[in-house]
Amino acid sequence: MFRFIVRRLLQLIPTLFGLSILLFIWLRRLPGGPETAILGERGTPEMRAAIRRNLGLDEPILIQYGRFVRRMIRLDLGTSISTKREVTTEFLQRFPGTVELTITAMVIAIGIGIPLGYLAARRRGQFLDHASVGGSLIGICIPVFFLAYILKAIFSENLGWFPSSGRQDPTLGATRITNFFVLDGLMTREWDAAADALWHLVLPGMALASIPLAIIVRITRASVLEVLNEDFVRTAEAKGLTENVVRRRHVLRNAMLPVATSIGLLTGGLLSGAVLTETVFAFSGIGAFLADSISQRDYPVLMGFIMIIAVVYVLVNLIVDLSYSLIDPRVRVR
Amino acid sequence: MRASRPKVAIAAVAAAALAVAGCAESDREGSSGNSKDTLVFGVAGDPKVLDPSFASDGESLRVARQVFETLVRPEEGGTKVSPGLAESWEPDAAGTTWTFKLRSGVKFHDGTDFNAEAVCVNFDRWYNAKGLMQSPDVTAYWQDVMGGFAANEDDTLGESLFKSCTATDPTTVSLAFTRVSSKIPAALMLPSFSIHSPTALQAHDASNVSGSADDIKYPAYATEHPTGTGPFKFKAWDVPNKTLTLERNEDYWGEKAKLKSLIFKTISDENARKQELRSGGIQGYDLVGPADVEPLKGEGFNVLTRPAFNILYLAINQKGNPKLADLKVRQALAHAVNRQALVDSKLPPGAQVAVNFFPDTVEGWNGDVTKYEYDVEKAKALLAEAGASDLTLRFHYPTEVTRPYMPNPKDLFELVSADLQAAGIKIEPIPLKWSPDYLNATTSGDKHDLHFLGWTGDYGDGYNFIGTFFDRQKDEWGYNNPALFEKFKQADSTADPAARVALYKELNADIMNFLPGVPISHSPPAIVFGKDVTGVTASPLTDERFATAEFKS
Amino acid sequence: MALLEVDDLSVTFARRGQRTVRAVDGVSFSVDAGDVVGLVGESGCGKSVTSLAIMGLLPKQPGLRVGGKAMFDGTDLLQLDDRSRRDIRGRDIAMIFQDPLSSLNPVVPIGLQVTEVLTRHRGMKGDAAAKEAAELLDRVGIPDPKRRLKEYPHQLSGGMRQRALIAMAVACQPRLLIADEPTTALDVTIQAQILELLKDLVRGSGTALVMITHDLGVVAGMCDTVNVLYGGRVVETARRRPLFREPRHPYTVGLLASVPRLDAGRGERLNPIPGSVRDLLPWPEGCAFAPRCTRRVDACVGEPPDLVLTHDGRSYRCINPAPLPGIVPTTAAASPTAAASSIAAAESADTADGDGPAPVIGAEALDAGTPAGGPVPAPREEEKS
Amino acid sequence: MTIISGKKREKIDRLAELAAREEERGVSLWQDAFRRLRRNPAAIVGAVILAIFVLVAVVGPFFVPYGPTDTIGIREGVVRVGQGLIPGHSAEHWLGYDHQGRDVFSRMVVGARQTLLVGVVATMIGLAIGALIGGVAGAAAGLGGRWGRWIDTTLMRFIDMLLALPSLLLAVSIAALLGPSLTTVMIAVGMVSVPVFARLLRGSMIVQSNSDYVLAATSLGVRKSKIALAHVLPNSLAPVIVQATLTLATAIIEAAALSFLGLGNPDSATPEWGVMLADAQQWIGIRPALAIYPAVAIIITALGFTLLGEAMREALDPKLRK
Repeated sequence: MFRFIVRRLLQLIPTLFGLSILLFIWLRRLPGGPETAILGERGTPEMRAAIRRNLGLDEPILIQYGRFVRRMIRLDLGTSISTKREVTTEFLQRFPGTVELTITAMVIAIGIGIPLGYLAARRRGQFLDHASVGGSLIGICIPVFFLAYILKAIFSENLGWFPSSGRQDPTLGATRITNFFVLDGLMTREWDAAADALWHLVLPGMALASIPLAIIVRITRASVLEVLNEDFVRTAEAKGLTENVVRRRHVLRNAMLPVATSIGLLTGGLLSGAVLTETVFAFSGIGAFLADSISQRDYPVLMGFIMIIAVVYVLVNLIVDLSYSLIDPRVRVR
Repeated sequence: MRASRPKVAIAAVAAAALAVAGCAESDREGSSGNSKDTLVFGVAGDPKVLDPSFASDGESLRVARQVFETLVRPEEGGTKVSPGLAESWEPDAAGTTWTFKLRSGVKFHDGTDFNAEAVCVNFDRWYNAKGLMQSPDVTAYWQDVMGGFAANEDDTLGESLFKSCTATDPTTVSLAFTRVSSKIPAALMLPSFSIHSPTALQAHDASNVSGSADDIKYPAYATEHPTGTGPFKFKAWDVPNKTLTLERNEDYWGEKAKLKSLIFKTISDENARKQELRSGGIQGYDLVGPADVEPLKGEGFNVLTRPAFNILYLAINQKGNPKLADLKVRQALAHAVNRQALVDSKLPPGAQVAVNFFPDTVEGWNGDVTKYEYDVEKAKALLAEAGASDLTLRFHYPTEVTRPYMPNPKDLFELVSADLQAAGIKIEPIPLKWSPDYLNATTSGDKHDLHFLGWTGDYGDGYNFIGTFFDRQKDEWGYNNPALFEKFKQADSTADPAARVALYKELNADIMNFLPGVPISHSPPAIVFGKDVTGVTASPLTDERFATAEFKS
Repeated sequence: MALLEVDDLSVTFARRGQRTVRAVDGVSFSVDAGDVVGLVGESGCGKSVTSLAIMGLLPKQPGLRVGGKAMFDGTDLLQLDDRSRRDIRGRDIAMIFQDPLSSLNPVVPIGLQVTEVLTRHRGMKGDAAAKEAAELLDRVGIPDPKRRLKEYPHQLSGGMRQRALIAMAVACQPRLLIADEPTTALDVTIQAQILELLKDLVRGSGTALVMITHDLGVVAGMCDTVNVLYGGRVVETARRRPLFREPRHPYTVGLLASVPRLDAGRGERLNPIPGSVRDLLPWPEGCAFAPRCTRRVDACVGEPPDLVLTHDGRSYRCINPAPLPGIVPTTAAASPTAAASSIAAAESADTADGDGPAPVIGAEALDAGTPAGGPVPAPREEEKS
Repeated sequence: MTIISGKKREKIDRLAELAAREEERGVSLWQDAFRRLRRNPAAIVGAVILAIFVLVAVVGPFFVPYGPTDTIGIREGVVRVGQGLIPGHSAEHWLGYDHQGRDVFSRMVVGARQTLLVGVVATMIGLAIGALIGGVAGAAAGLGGRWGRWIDTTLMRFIDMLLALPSLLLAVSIAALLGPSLTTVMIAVGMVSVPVFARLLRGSMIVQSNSDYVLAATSLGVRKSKIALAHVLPNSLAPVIVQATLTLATAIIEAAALSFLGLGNPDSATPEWGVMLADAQQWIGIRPALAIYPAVAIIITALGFTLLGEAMREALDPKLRK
């Protein structure tokens, strides 16, 4: 088990190295540099030249890369060109938002998806089944940003049930510790702040959850259908066990295996959705910030963030693998 | 065993959380809640830095305008130079030394007295900038206005316009300049010339822009301790929540702010801002889409329209295509574009077709210049004369950007190119991302024939418009017109305002004859406030003062 | 009074688009307490479906129709609601399935899979249940039961798994045990052990056993009464010995003949039944076996043959049965496998004490094919081997 | 490998069974699958939707009442977004004008063609590149040997890197690299699906090369490379084709997302639903319909592809068949 983890983490190193090279080349290929982004209309060619020189963008790419690597080894990701703040700071300020959002989305997706998928399978061919399958299809096919707009228009603009943007009501002046607003609220016992933060998570969470929800419903349904045909379920029935026990212990526990896999994949993939959702809901996370940074040519931020994301992605999958070996005794990580 | 392992994990986490909870302390004093003395205002982007000396982006300046004050400031709702921290000012005979009489009894937020000394400390700080602080990335506006430093570290920098600052007595300061310039005193209204508290600058060593060339780090002052004399004090910048909180400066020298606290909340998406206003999360926002003005008014929101203090033009690059060097062709282009239709259909109410390269609110505007009415036939004829009937032009336009003078570039492009095609000109559309791709492509090199660009005035002087565009050879236009350039120099160095204005009139006439590009429109940007918010006056320079804002009961 | 009395049980699957399948078509048989009854036939003849129907375990699906009666001491299992069915299952009627691996839940420890029955039906919890489970495993001959409880199915050998399954089945001393091909998936050597185990379990405990199999060896080794199924109907019912000695229905004859014989001369070749179960005639249109039947006469086709009762109370469903006395091999010697012979041995052992007094032959008893007549001396071939 | 391939693997196993089946009984897998498809209502619905969509896309543009770039509404002065005026549907403009005074109906029809184009080309790109990488890796792995394994691992590491980047971010980067244009959208969207195809093909090829008939061929002394091309590749294609159908749906949606981020095809002469939807967001206050038309169109089309794709997967999947 331990050796497995270590090996996986070691595998990370070459990946990151390769990734950094790819990124570096790509970034430097981008047309235009940060200088214009910084100066806007007012920049004169001279000013731009000066900035390029300052940023060392006129040096040969190898030297630039060398400098980058030296910093990476010191675990220093440099500072953002546009905000002049440490990239790590920027990350720590924005990542928690995305994490909260992702968790919310997954909670919604799993909380609704698995029961729904199970019922659909149990009531195969009946209304609920068709409804949930159809619904999930649409969930996959509806553009996230459009869904987000609709949700806002209905629940925020018209009904006014939920706030339409941001992570928390600024007038609360809540205390920041970890930048996980909900957690902070609990830790500082600012219950209203925590509640408000949660409240702000609902709509974006729903929007972001649409695709994973759809997929989880489908996978759960499929795998439950498969398990229901298994002999051991028949055995369980033959034992006269209560429906409840049969469902929990014999059907779901087995049906969850493929679902667990997909959940891992989805969590990793959610970041893409986050880019859109965060933009629509003016939600401060890394998704939208990354998109900006690309247009701003904020090289350090892009390099740093994408590297970190890659690490996180691998870690998520590692965790999934481990949890997988927890659910399924036949899988033993070596 | 197996089943219980996850439970254990959860328990552990919970325990940890509680442990932390034990030591974590709420550091907020009685939260104001959503009471009627807090205004949350939606803005399009995070401010980049809180020290306006280093800022060039609108959002940073918006904050600076509430926290800091300048020697002279634009009159409320206008562009004329009016008293700020200085009650009066006058140039000497030569027009190179200006003496300012300062307001007395003014204190900075940190309690330091404001006086002539303080002013000089500030100017000297900018003038004596060293190292990275000379990077155009850091002090863009100073370089734009003054052109250089005491000791230039980069040969591309020129001689500084600013020479010295002398405090004759606590309330009298005189600034000496190396030459006469149209920029003085108007340019001193720019927030970048805000006066900071010397003690605070000292305490947080504000001038220490550290780090290596390729990762500049701002000093703490610029991100956490901006200290000015303005009606609002900086309270907190909550980056993770994209909000910046200011609170009332209780011992402001003038009339105190009506709001207890003012919060700027970043919502980059235009629709998102609108939706948030409707759902009550914010009580106002800037950069209202032209299409939203009427609906929002209809719903009873206070939509303020700023006097149009900008220009949108169609630039023509004479280097790009030799044919464009031919005046007839340029005239043909001017005649081919139906500017009236564009203004009517695309721009908010109050927008006008431009006849000069600056709006008539600026002195020196000239109504009596060659105008080019919409006339497709004439355009065709001119093209034929110039033997350019089969003209193909590369038309650059920016994507996903909204400028105060240019609501939806893509839409405008589609209209204009349709017009040009109607006149028999072939168009090769080249859409680029506004920043940096578009700006790079259009302001350097010669790969561009036509493109949109515009300008919002920094202060109420014509030179800030036409000077910026035409006073020297630029890749944007790709022409060389020594006579014109000479005239600009002359105007810039004319001390007597009246005489200068007269020159501006001539310049406008010349420009419209020479027709380096086609001025299209001046459009009034809108800013909206909640139904019960009053007291704010829209400013052509986007210098809105929230101090006067209040909720009417 | 029979413990289980299946009367004209029929199961049909109607699917949209396709013609309805009659998986079981009027099966009738009965099982007395402590009796061992065999359901024999080629795969696809409806053996398993019959058992599942009785247990109410047929996968719920639209178009499934179950007719007839299955009286389990007085109550019709087919009419029961879900709850009371669950109460009976595992407590009064238990079942053992064919493939022990797939029949055990891979992600639940053996222990839990045993204790859950105890908890459900005997309300045992925690240590008590664990202790009982261990004893059960011990009883079905699983060494070191304590450790096994914690293990997962994939850690056990095939035989161990089947034993575990049996342990679960007998956990509540059910009165009826249905074993659906319990040995098919196992090695020959293991087969014998499992059969022995089953015998031991049912003997004495008074548990009746319904043995579903296609292996005549197993039948010969265990069953008191045999029901031969074809095309979803019982085509012949008889006590074990008469059936083997003089099968009447051509299908039974075929079955027996198709078993290889040790004493057959080298030149002699096996004579399998021509065709396959697939090509059968729907019963209403005549004898389902007719298409494959060697003794077919024109009358076979047209209407279904009625059940014929013979003097000694056996019954078959044929209008042109095999003549008496038929030259019939007995499986015991015939079946070449070690298992079979061991069975033969075992059988000769228990035939001595016979089958107890034959019950009065009532009409329905006859119909159900409960035979009369005492034990029959073991066939000659047996002594030979 | 990380769990990424876990999901793939099960796909792969199924493919193995499926190919094996094909080997044992001569009946073509495809005929068989097609027969099952015809019986599946979902497949029918999907097919019908797509048929209509393709028909509109191909012939529609020849019959549209107005040019897609013709700004009638503005010439006639009826469209004035400045005053919030965008007239809705009328007798001559069935779906009304858009913010540029163009006939929405005409643009929707012409848009169908563009959308189809984007979807198909993007998928092709993803398929081509992905199949190339995956094919080479798979073949290499199949050939085995130190070099084979080396090639395989390097290629897969590369794919892993691509996977580590959030797909949309990848697209955004590419778009930023090439500047907004129709081609950019196609390439960007295509690239996103490269890793999927690569893994899929590689995985199935590896299973194939371990399957009995390949062993048989090897034992008969057929050259490995020949096997890879003649047997393994063809038999590995089934899931790839299914995936392609599904990708068509996501491609259309991804394209819309790119447009929303302002990286869509900016050329108004060739309207594409994604762009129309993104543009419409701005006028949603005045005329929601402008957003709803393209949105619904996108959803329905994507639905069509997904339905058909899923149906095909089921039809080709021995495991789901029972």
